[in-house]
Amino acid sequence: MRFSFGNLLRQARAGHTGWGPQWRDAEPKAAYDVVIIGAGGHGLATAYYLAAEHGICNIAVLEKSWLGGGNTGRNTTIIRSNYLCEESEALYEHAMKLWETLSDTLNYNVMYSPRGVLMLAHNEHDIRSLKRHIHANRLAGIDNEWLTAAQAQAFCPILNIDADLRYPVLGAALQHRGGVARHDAVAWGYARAASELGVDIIQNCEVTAIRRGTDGAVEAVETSRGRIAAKKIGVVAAGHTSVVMAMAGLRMPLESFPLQALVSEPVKPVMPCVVMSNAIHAYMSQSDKGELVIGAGTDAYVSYAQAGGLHIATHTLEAICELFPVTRRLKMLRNWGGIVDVTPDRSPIIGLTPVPGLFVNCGWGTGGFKATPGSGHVFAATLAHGVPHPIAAPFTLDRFRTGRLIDEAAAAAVSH
Amino acid sequence: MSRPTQRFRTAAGGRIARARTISFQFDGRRYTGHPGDTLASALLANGVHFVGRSFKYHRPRGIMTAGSEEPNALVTILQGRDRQTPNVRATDIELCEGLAAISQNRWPSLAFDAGALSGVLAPLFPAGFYYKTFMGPRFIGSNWLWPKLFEPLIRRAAGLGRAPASRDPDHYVNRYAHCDVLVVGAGPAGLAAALVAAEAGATVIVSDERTEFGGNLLSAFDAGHDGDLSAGVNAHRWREQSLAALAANARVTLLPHTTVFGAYLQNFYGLAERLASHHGSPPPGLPRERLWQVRAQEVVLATGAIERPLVFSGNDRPGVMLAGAVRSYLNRYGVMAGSRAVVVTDCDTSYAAACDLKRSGVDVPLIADLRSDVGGAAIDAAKQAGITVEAGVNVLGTTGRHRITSVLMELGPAGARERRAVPCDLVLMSGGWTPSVHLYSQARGKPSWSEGAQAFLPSDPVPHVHSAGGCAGTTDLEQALRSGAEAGAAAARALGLTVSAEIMTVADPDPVLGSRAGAPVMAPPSADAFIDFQNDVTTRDIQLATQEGFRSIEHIKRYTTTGMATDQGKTSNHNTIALAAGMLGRDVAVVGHTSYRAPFTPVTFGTLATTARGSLFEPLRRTPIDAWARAERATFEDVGQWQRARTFPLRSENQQQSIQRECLTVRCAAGVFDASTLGKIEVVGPDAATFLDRMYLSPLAKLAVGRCRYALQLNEAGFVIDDGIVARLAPDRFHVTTTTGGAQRVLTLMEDYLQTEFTDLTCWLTSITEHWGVIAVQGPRARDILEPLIAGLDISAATFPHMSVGTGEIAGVPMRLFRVSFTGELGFEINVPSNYARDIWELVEQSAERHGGTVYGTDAMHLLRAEKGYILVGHDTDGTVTPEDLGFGTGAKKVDFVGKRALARPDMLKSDRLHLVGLLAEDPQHVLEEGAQLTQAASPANGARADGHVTSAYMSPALGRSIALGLVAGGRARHGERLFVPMPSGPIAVRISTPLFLDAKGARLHG
Amino acid sequence: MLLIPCPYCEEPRPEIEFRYGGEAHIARSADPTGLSDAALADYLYFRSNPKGWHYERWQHQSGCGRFFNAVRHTVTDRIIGTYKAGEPKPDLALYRVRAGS
Amino acid sequence: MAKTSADAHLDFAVDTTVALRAPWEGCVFADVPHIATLSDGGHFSRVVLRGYDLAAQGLGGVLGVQPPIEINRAITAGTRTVMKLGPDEWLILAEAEAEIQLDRLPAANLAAVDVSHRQAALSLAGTAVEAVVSAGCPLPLDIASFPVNRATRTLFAKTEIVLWRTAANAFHLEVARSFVPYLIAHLNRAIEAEAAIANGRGR
Ligand SMILES: Cc1cc2nc3c(=O)[nH]c(=O)nc-3n(C[C@H](O)[C@H](O)[C@H](O)COP(=O)(O)OP(=O)(O)OC[C@H]3O[C@@H](n4cnc5c(N)ncnc54)[C@H](O)[C@@H]3O)c2cc1C
Ligand SMILES: NC(=O)c1ccc[n+]([C@@H]2O[C@H](COP(=O)([O-])OP(=O)(O)OC[C@H]3O[C@@H](n4cnc5c(N)ncnc54)[C@H](O)[C@@H]3O)[C@@H](O)[C@H]2O)c1
Ligand SMILES: Cc1cc2nc3c(=O)[nH]c(=O)nc-3n(C[C@H](O)[C@H](O)[C@H](O)COP(=O)(O)O)c2cc1C
Ligand SMILES: [Zn+2]
Repeated sequence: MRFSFGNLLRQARAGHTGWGPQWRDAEPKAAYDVVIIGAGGHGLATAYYLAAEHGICNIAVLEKSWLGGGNTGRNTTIIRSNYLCEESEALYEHAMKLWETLSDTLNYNVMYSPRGVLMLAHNEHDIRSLKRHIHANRLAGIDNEWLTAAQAQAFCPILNIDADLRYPVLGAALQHRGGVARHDAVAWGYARAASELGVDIIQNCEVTAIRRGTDGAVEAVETSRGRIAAKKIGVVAAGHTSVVMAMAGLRMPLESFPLQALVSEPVKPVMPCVVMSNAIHAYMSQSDKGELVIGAGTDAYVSYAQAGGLHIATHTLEAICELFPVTRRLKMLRNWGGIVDVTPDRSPIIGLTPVPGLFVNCGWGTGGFKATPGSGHVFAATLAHGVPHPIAAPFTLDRFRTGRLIDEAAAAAVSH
Repeated sequence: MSRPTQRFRTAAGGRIARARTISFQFDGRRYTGHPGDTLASALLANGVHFVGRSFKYHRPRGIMTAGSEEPNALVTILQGRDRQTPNVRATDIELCEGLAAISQNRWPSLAFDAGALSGVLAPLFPAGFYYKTFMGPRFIGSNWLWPKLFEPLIRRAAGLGRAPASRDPDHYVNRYAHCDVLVVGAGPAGLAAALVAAEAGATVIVSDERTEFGGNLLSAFDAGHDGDLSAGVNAHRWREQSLAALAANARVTLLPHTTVFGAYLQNFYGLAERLASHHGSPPPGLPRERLWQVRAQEVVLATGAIERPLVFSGNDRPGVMLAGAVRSYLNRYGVMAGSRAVVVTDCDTSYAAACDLKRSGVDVPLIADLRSDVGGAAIDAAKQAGITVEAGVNVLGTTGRHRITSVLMELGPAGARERRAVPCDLVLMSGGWTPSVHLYSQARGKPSWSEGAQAFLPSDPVPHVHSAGGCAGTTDLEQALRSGAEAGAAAARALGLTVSAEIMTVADPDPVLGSRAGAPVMAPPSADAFIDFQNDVTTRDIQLATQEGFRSIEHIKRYTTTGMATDQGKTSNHNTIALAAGMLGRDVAVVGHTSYRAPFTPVTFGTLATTARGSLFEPLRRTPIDAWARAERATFEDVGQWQRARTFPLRSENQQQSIQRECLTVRCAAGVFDASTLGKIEVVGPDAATFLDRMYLSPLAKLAVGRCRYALQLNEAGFVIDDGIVARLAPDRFHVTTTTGGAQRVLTLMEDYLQTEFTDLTCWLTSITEHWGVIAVQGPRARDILEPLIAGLDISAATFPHMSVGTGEIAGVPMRLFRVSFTGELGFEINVPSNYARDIWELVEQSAERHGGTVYGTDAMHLLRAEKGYILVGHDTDGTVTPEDLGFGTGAKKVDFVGKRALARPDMLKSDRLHLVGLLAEDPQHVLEEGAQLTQAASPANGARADGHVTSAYMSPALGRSIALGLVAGGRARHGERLFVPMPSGPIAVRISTPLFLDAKGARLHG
Repeated sequence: MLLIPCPYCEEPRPEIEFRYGGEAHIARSADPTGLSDAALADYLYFRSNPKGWHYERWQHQSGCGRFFNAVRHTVTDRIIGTYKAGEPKPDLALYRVRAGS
Repeated sequence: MAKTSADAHLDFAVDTTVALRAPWEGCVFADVPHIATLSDGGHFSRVVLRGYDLAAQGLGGVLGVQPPIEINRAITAGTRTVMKLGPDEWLILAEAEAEIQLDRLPAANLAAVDVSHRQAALSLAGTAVEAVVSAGCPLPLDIASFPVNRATRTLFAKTEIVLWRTAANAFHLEVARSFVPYLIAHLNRAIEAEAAIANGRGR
């Protein structure tokens, strides 16, 4: 049944008995044209676009646990496209365009809310770096503008711009179209839409091995629910990518770190936008329910524990309390972690691998939620045609050999 | 307004100090209570049950529990204008003089709440309704109405309390602590564990979130000394004795008011201690809360169990309470929560509460047991007390607007079932107990389902963690004490201690507890049978979720928001799981539970941020010369943790004028500059030269003693990460400088190579950044300024040429003198021991003034070096720049060095890489903006590729025109070419040039 | 916060005194010029990133200053042993016997 | 004997117009009876010695105090103290800028660097010193775990310190020069908070 106000009204009268399952709880078939490993937002979006745009519907999305329970279900949902490198700009802006109509595309309210993303500058280096972003973005046709500290405070009234702050706010870059979306709805919306197009979403199905034929090409996966043959395999396993790729004998330029987030108790609206401060490491927005959603840092070491140290969360809250002093008496309600797969240049890897038939989409690190629709879209095209989608083309695995890195992190590096 | 008296206070008993009366306010009305009360118990004593509105439907809600599991009774506490705290549990907050609380989530008032309309429309708002609507209408586009109309509406309706408007005047502190045994929870199990462990000689910390230690014992009926002592010591007396014994033991630290909120790796625990909230007017200077970060060898978790509500239609009305809570209010606080109480239960423990109420004179017309088959000691005791017990009861609903007025039920033998409405003003409900396995689970234990206990219990062992008492599944006092003592003993033994103490037998004040609840009896899906009270999740919502294909318990949680409120489902999670299991036709064990996460109860941000505020937020590093600069009213800039003098404006000058004057003065006479923040490393040892040669691009192996060299440091990927001067003081001794921000990073990197890669080399690295204060003197008069001050070193041009280093004395102070220049002028950098630097600075500055010189700051320094095309790492480079890109040849050095191999990668050799160039705007008065893009077209199309960007841009006083440095694709081959900087105000034409704008031959430098 | 036994200080110390240094036993080539681009990429960027026992580098930065290696399980985060830089990769089996698990 | 390249000696015969300015200049120190007293630790000459088996090299004679063999230990003789802070690292403190004759040290396999002005000393004494230091230092400080003459590099809040227990109720802290005001402010706050809590408890 379509989701609409009319149907909601009709169902209200009928006691909501008419709503069916949002996706089929499919049993695995023996073989598929494409097997996607990982039912996070990126994997589900890939399946959806394969079916919707490339007519490939004989697809299974295999999920070791429950769909959307990876980083998709545990991120701080910041969406923006004001990246520095031209390759990144193209990728994230592609995603941004898709966000703008995603609820309609999926017939699922993903609550994309362009509330504006402010990135704060605390020193001369930050100012220079943010301005460089703004100039680059303007050239690319991506909105991003410079605000003085006073303008930033007008945009976000609880922001502390006192001059005597240890890290004073000297200005900010604002992307108006940036914002947040409801993380769970993104996974569920793609799952529902893909399932409707015939995609099998198979949960509690962990891939344990990748089988290759005599020609070296992929043939099948072994799973906790048996062997499943596949002509092509797309690995979209985020934090677990190294583990899955090792099944095909490949080492990856990845390290997996626990990244934490936390929410406050819900309060009436106080935070109208998203604020990010890279220099003192704090990110905050407020959800529709009223919690302040706060991004914390990563633990220093590789871990698959979906949990992190107390010192990481306290460090973040130190910064939050300085930047937003009215939050000091609010309370932390829940603190959790996800496992993010980080590449050396902090840019994703999308495309082919040395193993024929094996494709990978990973390395989104701490910032891939915003790319979900775009990532799925270009990866689907790459899988369908066997050649990288033009937007995905620079994000090859090979760049680590040639040295053609897309270094978003270095561009923000502080020295001198 | 008349002042209501404490009508529901018992005549005697309880642990309140009746002699003193405290006055407080709720929603503007004045009430009274006593020390020892919580806000909740005091409100109940005054007959106030209705204290809040629920999150979604704005339903009237009352006080349901007597502890930190409370889902409903959330209030905002006001203490003066600045101290406003939202979402405080009335059951947790201790009453103190002047306390003022207001209800939340209602408008205009608690009784008449416009938001209650959403309750009327509830059929429209089932779980996840927002995913299904608010998208259209299609012709406007899906992304318009949502953010502009619907989202703001939803946001306004949601949220609970309000964030304070002003800054928090309180402060918070931190404390690291270490102990042999951390005991969490000071109920009977925790106390027993602490006694045994302490007796054995362990250092023990005992923490409990409540004011008083004793846990459930405090809620039990105290029969006094005349109670039955045959079975052992009176439990209350035991509690007192135990506390006295612990308090007298110097190895024991008692932490009441302290919640253990998180379990982290290797027995590291986070504790939040409330120091001031229970003071009406806290002593000045008393921190509000303290964070304890405790590392324990062994941990005893004795966190008890939480009572479960029952799920029936209308189970959320004010006046419906947990049975144990009613008992707690009666026995601990001396409050009768009502005058006519009906008990609805499916477990034995609530019978004791009924008996206690009856004994206190409360009318208890009926115990309605949902189980069809009841019997045993508890039931007999109730019957003996004259209470009617009905088994096999089916609760159909309740009535009442702001307070319960009756319970509707179906009862009687099969075939002769009758419906009855039982009038009452209080309902005691109990669905059994859920062991508090939160911390065990956070400590990475995996609770598993126990069919016998009908609960998830700690099962697989977590190293050095012991669960005891209610949280481990014990149900009576004897078991609690025994398991506590055993846990304490196990902890002590694990520490290698000998255990001798024995726990005495204690008479159970609750001899009727014993048997456990059966599998919960669940009402059919209904729109007002609440599971999660705060988030308004009903049985119908859970049903809808399963119907819509949400089968994982994690999905059900997220779709319905059950367990996601401020209580984190302490009273609801079990019922959710049981209900979902029934609906999915799966075992509870298979359905499993959602993950437990820190914090156990919400923790104030301020507590977690502790002292990191204002000047304690992060160290602010100042140079030895800083005070002088401040006195001269310099302006400053942050560079890493340092603050550096940026300009020294004269009275009449603005920033720009100051920079221009400072620069010109340096070029015409001289300038004095505080370079103390530069990183410095002393490299000493027989292989020091070889080591440095491997660490830097520049060849250093053969650097002569007394000479310096500029050196670029690369990472192993071939990119420039730092630069500095390497000076050879002796064959085996070097003084190396780094960038200000890079000091620590470079030292760490060099240590890493020295310790783990170049282990064939013998030398040592010592940070000397702060030992030396550095005063740069730059300009044609530099030598004249210095010469009179210096002894023991000839600095004439002939003996001390550019890039020399030597030692001597300045004003009698030992110094290391470098002849180096970052301005293109004749220059020296004087290094003097930091504690002398301020006075030496003044001498040098005075001498400079005599020669027409000036002091200058970082802005002038940046400009001066740009005129010479000298790069600033991190300013003109960004971690993607190779030495070749900057114009440094890399082929000359044949031996290996860090980063060498990477420079030969295909992409590093491309001719279209970004090169450092000079940029001259065609309008010489126009200063470009740093970070601006460079394009070939004057008005590039959207999405056009840039040819590069501006990295540094200034108005050069020496050249009388603007200059800039930039990185341009293939730029070295494009000198003279025209590019554009597309700005919003229009394109600016520029010419690519050499980055060396001044004194190309270096005549000034070598002067 | 991890508790890390420093093999030089010979006692466990809190994680915040240490700096993590990535996977251990990725040795720099004695003659990097001889490396192929692929081998160089391997050395620079490719990591085993295992879900399980991990040999990793730490520096006791705010302590004795020494680099050393640890064997830690990346799911339980348990450290079963640390050893000095330059010492060979210890046999896991040995540790399990010693740790009694 | 090979002569070391080190500055011949640390010699402080300076021009009278040049004053020694301590990094704690202008700082206020907390002093709360029954809790703790914070004060500056005075001026020292400091040398970092690096090398292996220093103790075995018979340096005791030159230094006037035998360097400890055990890591994280301090040994004091007269006005001199040597702490072993790393397997190859010793810190020598000589009171009141006394001369340390570095040129008498053997040069082979040994590095000596003057760091007299790199850091400063604070001293903390009183019955509640353990609690005060525990406000920022994550190490166990009870006398059994951290006995007198234990000395180690560690952290206090966001600064690195060298913590040396000089008596049951006294610590000597070494901290880099520019962190001195921060550390003093932090310790002052900890002392005051400890006092306020003690008073609050008493009520
Ligand atoms: C705390 C936190 C905050 C973040 N904040 C932001 C933010 O504000 N903005 C932003 O843009 N990004 C953010 N991110 C990053 C973002 O969440 C991720 O980049 C993005 O969600 C990744 O999506 P995914 O679909 O690739 O991965 P996931 O959602 O993690 O999906 C991968 C799936 O693969 C499954 N899987 C793994 N191994 C196997 C196997 N062997 N067999 C079967 N299935 C398997 C996993 O169970 C998982 O469900 C944040 C991340 C975290 C952890
Ligand atoms: N389990 C049951 O069925 C049941 C029911 C009712 C009463 N009882 C009685 O309860 C007692 C059980 O003893 P017990 O010692 O195990 O439990 P308890 O409930 O008596 O004590 C637990 C204590 O731990 C504290 N606590 C819980 N979590 C905490 C945290 N995170 N941080 C700090 N403090 C925390 C609580 O405030 C409480 O004081 C027995 O007397 C038993 O007869 C048991
Ligand atoms: C944007 C966002 C908002 C959240 N809001 C809440 C919340 O209001 N209450 C809550 O209990 N958890 C909230 N969570 C956290 C989830 O309960 C959960 O911790 C998270 O999805 C990680 O899953 P896990 O803790 O089960 O591992 C939120 C998570 C996200 C990503
Ligand atoms: Zn160490």
